[in-house]
Amino acid sequence: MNLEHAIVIDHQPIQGGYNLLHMRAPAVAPKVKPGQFIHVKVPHLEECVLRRPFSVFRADGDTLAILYKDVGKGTHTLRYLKAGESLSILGPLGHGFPAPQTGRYPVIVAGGYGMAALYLTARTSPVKGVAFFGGRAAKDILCVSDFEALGWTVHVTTEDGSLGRRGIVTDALDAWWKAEGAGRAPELFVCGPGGMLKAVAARALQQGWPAWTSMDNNMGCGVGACLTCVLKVKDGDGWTWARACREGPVFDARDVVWEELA
Amino acid sequence: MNLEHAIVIDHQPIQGGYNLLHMRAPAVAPKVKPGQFIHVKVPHLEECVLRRPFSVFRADGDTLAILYKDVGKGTHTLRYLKAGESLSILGPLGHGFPAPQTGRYPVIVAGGYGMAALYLTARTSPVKGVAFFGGRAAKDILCVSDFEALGWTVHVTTEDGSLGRRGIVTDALDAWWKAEGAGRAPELFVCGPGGMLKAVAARALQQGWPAWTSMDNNMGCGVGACLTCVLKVKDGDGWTWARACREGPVFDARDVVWEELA
Amino acid sequence: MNPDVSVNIGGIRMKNPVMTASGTFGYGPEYAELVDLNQLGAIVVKGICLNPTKGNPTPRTAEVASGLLNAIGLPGPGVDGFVSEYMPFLRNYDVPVIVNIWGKTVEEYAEVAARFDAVPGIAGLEVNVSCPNIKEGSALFGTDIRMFERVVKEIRKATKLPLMPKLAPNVSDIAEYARCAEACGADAISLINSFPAMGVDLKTRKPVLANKTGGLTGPAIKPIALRLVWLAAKAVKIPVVGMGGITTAEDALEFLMVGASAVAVGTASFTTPDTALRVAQGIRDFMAREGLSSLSHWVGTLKA
Amino acid sequence: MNPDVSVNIGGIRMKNPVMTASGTFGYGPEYAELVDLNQLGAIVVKGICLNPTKGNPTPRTAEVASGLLNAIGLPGPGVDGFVSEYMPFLRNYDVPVIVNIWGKTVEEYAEVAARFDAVPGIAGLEVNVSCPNIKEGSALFGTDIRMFERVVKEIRKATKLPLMPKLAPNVSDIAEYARCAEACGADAISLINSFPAMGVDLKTRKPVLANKTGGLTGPAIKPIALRLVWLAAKAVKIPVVGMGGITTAEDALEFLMVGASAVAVGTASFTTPDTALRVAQGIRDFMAREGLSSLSHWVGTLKA
Ligand SMILES: Cc1cc2nc3c(=O)[nH]c(=O)nc-3n(C[C@H](O)[C@H](O)[C@H](O)COP(=O)(O)OP(=O)(O)OC[C@H]3O[C@@H](n4cnc5c(N)ncnc54)[C@H](O)[C@@H]3O)c2cc1C
Ligand SMILES: Cc1cc2nc3c(=O)[nH]c(=O)nc-3n(C[C@H](O)[C@H](O)[C@H](O)COP(=O)(O)OP(=O)(O)OC[C@H]3O[C@@H](n4cnc5c(N)ncnc54)[C@H](O)[C@@H]3O)c2cc1C
Ligand SMILES: Cc1cc2nc3c(=O)[nH]c(=O)nc-3n(C[C@H](O)[C@H](O)[C@H](O)COP(=O)(O)O)c2cc1C
Ligand SMILES: Cc1cc2nc3c(=O)[nH]c(=O)nc-3n(C[C@H](O)[C@H](O)[C@H](O)COP(=O)(O)O)c2cc1C
Ligand code: FES
Ligand code: FES
Repeated sequence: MNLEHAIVIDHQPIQGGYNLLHMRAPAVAPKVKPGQFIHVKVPHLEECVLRRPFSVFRADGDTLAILYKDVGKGTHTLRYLKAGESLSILGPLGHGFPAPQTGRYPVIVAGGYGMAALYLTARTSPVKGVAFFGGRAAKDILCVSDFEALGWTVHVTTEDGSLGRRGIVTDALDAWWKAEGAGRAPELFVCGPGGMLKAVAARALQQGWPAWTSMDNNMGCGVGACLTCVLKVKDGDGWTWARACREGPVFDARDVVWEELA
Repeated sequence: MNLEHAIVIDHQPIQGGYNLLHMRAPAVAPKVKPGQFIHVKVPHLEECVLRRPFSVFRADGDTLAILYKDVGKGTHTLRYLKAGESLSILGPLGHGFPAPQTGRYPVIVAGGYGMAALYLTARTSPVKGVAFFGGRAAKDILCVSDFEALGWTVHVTTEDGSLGRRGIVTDALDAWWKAEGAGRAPELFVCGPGGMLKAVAARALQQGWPAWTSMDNNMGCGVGACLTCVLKVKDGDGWTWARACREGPVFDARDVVWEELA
Repeated sequence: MNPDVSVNIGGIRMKNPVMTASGTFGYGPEYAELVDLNQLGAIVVKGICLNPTKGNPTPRTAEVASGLLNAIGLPGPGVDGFVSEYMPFLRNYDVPVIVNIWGKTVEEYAEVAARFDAVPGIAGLEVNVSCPNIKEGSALFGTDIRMFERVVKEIRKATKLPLMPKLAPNVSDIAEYARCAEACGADAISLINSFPAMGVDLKTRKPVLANKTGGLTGPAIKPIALRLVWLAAKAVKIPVVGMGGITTAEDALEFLMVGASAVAVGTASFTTPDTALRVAQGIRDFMAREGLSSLSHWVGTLKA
Repeated sequence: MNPDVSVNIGGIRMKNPVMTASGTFGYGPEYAELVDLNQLGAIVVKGICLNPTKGNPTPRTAEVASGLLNAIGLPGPGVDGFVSEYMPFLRNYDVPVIVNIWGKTVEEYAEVAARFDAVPGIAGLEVNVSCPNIKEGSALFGTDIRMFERVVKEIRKATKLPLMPKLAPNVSDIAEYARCAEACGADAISLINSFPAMGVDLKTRKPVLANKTGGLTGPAIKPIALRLVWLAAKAVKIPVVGMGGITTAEDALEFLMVGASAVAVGTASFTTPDTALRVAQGIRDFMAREGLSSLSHWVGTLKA
């Protein structure tokens, strides 16, 4: 965990409101593990006291990249950042995805920036697995070629049918399981909107598949001090709070109290 | 007085921390009179509730320009503005310099951005007069060629002697008066730092010269509503407040209660 | 749909719920070139006391994070000066004029109120109680419940105009003041006034304001104001006018949702002179979008 | 010149005047990878009461203009949990550990204080009085002067540790509370706690915090805090710890100039984890530049 001034190497709009921000971060980048995030102080946004958390998309040597969507004040202002400018980042933070278990077949399920957040898992996985990407429309589907270049199979689902299969991601997952899953022991790596996490976790729990879900709660400090980001996890017969920034963001799907999530 | 979104045409650093910001402002620009100012909402400075006042340097048709120095948060952030971007301006504001009186010889005395603030007075004056510019060093002396192009004579004084005569602007004014002033009935137009205003006003009052001084107080609203910008002016035997933004910024030197100024 | 955004604030009928906040809009003429005064819900003028006053020395304002500090010190033309200088102008407009009044003693408050009672064209009185009672030592009208009660009662006796005490925010129990105003016969209450605060300068080693302390206004105080307006609105049946940092229609809609029946725009008029009109239009747009035919379907609908 | 920035806050000796504000720095380990704890003036840990608590439901924080709203609700491990989980870690450092304590009744406060009295390695107690007394109805320890007096007196009896009540900011007369703390035997006071405030969401029509209201912190409250610290410091002889929006060394120097003997950095640690260290270094640099050999030559030097 380091605090450093990263230097922007490249910053480009991609598609569907997403931007790819590539930076030199020699203290942080080499330490990044799959599923971890960085906490970014958006430059020129003096009236905002909080950093913004973003999953690391790529980390190569001294550099790392995030893929972020313009959704509000912070991400909107971030877009103005130009190559050569610096930004304060804190990271790598949190417990990310564990290394895929040997003997299991890695299955990635992702929506939104989850496709970026799971890239390092795919890249470091010894087994080339299968990835299910879901979104509203073609423009929401990211990183397909990146995953394919790693030798992974990518199944795309869009709600409007503009890319891949029409429907939602769990349809594709279910279909795959029926058609090709037999005999495989999947291990799930999931990052996406709350509804997707819930639906996938429900299947995993029912089938007894190991599943790792990234719980991207709103964050304050990002390091475990403020207790903003907590979610309920099982604790014996009861529950206790876990900090998404510290114990998570990735949790074993069996531990999460899913009923309590909005 | 209009509120409008001006569009930046050109924005360049000049010298000594000064920047020239040229904008298209079809509602405001055509109305500008010499010595008036605009009140600028600095873009991307959400935590600042106040506008920043700047004298109009040039106004030509639908466009106007300000010449401003980077001295603090607002002016620093203003520098980031690029051609094509828009900024909210309010203006023209205040009572500027009156038209030079016929039969009098116009004399301009200026320091800092005062050199820009007096350009329109020089341009609209029927008589080509003489201008005294003072500053710490060569880099603080602006607009000399602009004034010369209008046919005005410019006398430069710098404290370090790096341009023109070494000394302060009143030395040059005094010398000129001794050498060439005889027989002329000067009328003074003054804009610059407080000390310069005071020193020039003192001479004018003593000699009985008409003198117009631009009193650039800190401002809130810029339109006369908040009563931030007030200064003491003579009122019979006593004094009353005048608003620099409304009754000023230009005042008859005889009206100002000079002793009260810091 | 053309939503009905008119409101009646204790007898003051407003075309829309957005007024100007006292002291941030002069007496009307200052902004008239930029803002169509007829489109305002109401104009609340700068505080007026009995006789002309000069206010504080300068510096009177200073910018701070997301806000403004001010200690203008209530300069003004006094009752007669105001009536002769500004009322002829204001009577040309079809907009309620609310006079913000203050005094240095209970008696002065009552006298000012009585004098305005007789002036045609005045829609109501807002009472600024954020000033000290010079006669009774350090007691502040706005933060001492007995002083507050006395001054509101005496003003109530002195005028038949709609009466709107403006609560000071620096009290522990705002509901107590709201209820007291209601019990004393106030027709509405407004809040919040600027929050007592301070800035200092490391170079001069002096306060940034000549008056040493001043009032904080602007977006910085919005969360404080929202809570106080919510608590006050829950405590009384008379209408509440909410203010404190309102800059956008969304801000205003928040104040209305927590229970304000109308709002005032203050510091934001300095930032952008036509803020009050844009806020009013934004409220209309929002209501149309949400299918709300009348403002009363939105006011106080917070689920809490 | 090597300026002396050490201070003694009611018996707590600090290498420099910059501590962490309770609730914004966890219990120490959270930031230990990023911040050399030995370089802090003191660590003030998150509020501790007798037994483990879970705190409020989520959402617990929301960002607002130049500030943060929070209603964490004081989750924590309780006295025993804190002592066993965190004290072994904290004892490895050469930095005063100040425990922020709270309770639901006067008796609980006193008991918590008594328990810590016996724990080695604790430099002092800060008392958070911004919570309601569940036993005596709605009375709040921090905004009812009699409750405040009782709780400070009882804690004083229960402990010999340096005692620092933390004043609630939402009172009309802060000097009254400062003097009361001093009279009850407090060794220092700290202020300000977060300011009661609120945010609401137009889409959900609900408060943004699950707890409905919360506390406002960060640069937005700095001007309010500066005034209260100035007034409190003028009212008492015991040292005052100032906080509220401190983000830079300049901010801290302002608090010291108005009379604080030390300061705490809160919300700014979230923005930039090493803020407290940068503030301490900036104070040293300033003193060297200004030729101030000791902090006492700066504290309380405001010309006002
Ligand atoms: C562990 C983690 C990893 C993330 N990775 C990515 C990523 O790789 N790419 C990407 O585009 N987004 C990612 N997000 C979401 C991203 O943090 C938000 O989109 C961003 O904070 C929005 O900030 P804003 O100022 O633009 O929005 P605003 O809505 O103006 O923000 C207001 C506040 O809400 C918080 N907030 C708003 N939306 C979210 C959200 N979805 N999650 C958490 N906090 C939120 C902000 O941080 C801020 O504090 C991640 C979130 C978490 C928790
Ligand atoms: C009528 C008038 C005309 C002006 N014309 C020019 C011009 O043509 N070119 C130019 O460079 N400057 C001009 N100034 C000064 C200019 O307004 C300030 O330099 C600018 O406001 C500084 O803002 P800041 O945020 O960078 O500084 P900060 O110091 O961060 O500002 C803090 C606050 O102080 C105010 N302030 C700071 N310095 C001044 C100042 N010298 N005068 C008034 N207010 C100040 C700011 O407006 C702001 O409210 C003029 C001022 C006035 C009143
Ligand atoms: C410069 C200035 C002058 C003010 N003068 C008065 C006044 O004369 N009487 C009064 O009751 N309130 C006065 N106020 C307070 C405002 O009416 C309003 O209550 C406060 O500014 C909060 O609203 P805002 O945050 O939208 O500005 C003044 C505020 C400012 C900024
Ligand atoms: C998330 C959060 C949690 C806090 N928890 C506590 C607490 O447990 N006890 C306490 O006395 N103050 C608590 N505070 C208040 C701070 O200690 C401090 O008084 C306040 O934040 C003002 O300082 P700041 O503006 O620098 O943040 C908390 C503040 C925040 C932001
Ligand atoms: S974000 Fe602060 S504890 Fe997780
Ligand atoms: S700046 Fe507001 S009255 Fe002049």
